[in-house]
Amino acid sequence: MTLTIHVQYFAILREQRGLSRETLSTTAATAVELYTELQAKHGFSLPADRLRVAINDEFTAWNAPLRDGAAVVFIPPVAGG
Amino acid sequence: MTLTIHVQYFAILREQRGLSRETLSTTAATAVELYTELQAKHGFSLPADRLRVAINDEFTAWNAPLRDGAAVVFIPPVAGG
Amino acid sequence: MFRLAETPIDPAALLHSLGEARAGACVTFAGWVRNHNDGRPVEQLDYEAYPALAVKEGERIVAEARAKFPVLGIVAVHRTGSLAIGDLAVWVGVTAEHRDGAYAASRYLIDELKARVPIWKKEHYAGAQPVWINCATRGEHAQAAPPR
Amino acid sequence: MFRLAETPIDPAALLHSLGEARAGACVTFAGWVRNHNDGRPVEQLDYEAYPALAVKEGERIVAEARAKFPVLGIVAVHRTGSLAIGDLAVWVGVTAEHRDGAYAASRYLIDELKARVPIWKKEHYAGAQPVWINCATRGEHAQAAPPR
Repeated sequence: MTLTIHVQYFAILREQRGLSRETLSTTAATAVELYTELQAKHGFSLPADRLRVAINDEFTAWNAPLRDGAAVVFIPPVAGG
Repeated sequence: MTLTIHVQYFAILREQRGLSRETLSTTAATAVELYTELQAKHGFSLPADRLRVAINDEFTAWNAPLRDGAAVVFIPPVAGG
Repeated sequence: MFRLAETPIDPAALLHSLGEARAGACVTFAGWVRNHNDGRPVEQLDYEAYPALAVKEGERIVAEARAKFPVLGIVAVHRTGSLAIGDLAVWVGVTAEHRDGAYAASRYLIDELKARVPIWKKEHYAGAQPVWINCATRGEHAQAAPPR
Repeated sequence: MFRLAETPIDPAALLHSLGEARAGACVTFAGWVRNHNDGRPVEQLDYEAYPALAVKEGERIVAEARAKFPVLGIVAVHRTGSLAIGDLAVWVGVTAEHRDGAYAASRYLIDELKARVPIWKKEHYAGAQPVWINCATRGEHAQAAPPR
């Protein structure tokens, strides 16, 4: 099944992707599958196990199923303060 | 031996004595003897074991010998902050 | 209250908002941009946040601190954007009746905020590539992508 | 630096004096006059110090904190005189490269200052005798002497 997903990029991922947000079609069933697909395509330096993921502005398990229209954010290691 | 001693009073001792400082003659050999003498005379409510003593603006042992001309301060329990 | 600030934080105003007659203790933490990090001279910092989730997570941490410690007021603010040396990056103020609660909550707040809120820091150095802190891979500093 | 202040403490000015480019963390403690103590409504406080020894002892505590913890700057000020509810009684500011040192030194300073510096506090209540705090004997509140 093909899903339409809205992805927003921050910090190092935004720079490595070269844009802040995009809407894409994917057959990935979970967030981790989607990251793997995008990492291969764009050469993101961080492996998935260094990231967290948010769906619809909440932290979410990597293996939670993606739903059509979801807003996905991959979260690099944070460094506030 | 009679010594001339300068005593300064603060806080509850100042109020119970009714003055801030006095110079007195005493035959007390140590600070604790002097306090015992003054407590009997002025009815200070605090026992010596609740106080500390300073001589010449430094904390001093209660049983250190008094010297002529010493400046003595009896220090009630502190309550800064 | 947790919020993000795109403009300089005013600690005096935040402190004022915390004042109340029951409070006996106020502990504040200010995180300033240092002129060095891990031995490297720092020239400037950029903070970038994921605003929707940063505010949710920050408010969750504030609620946790209120539940764990006897406090009266909590205000926490984190800057975003470009900051210079000496600029205030984060400010946390806690009031309580007694200092134990204020210190404990203050420490909890800054530790959790730094560990959990989606905010990222890019350090700029003299004569070297800027680095996204904590994002290095394979033992190297993480480099920003070249300009496109 | 430790000092006594007969007039209101200005935390903004003290904080400003602590600023330096190496510092990444600043922890401040403010002790405000609360409107109650041990369940009794407080109307006003008087702080009285033994100035010569208070400053010596305060400076000793500051030196101890510098020796024990990795800090950059320390400023501590204690008010004397009559204070109203909400007034600032004591302020301690510590800067350090990292927050661990700043928090630890801050806590050490306020704990030791309260325990050791010869400063006394007299609380005034509505419709009751004022009390010198910590000076009660035989299980009763210590009463001030009647007016002479």
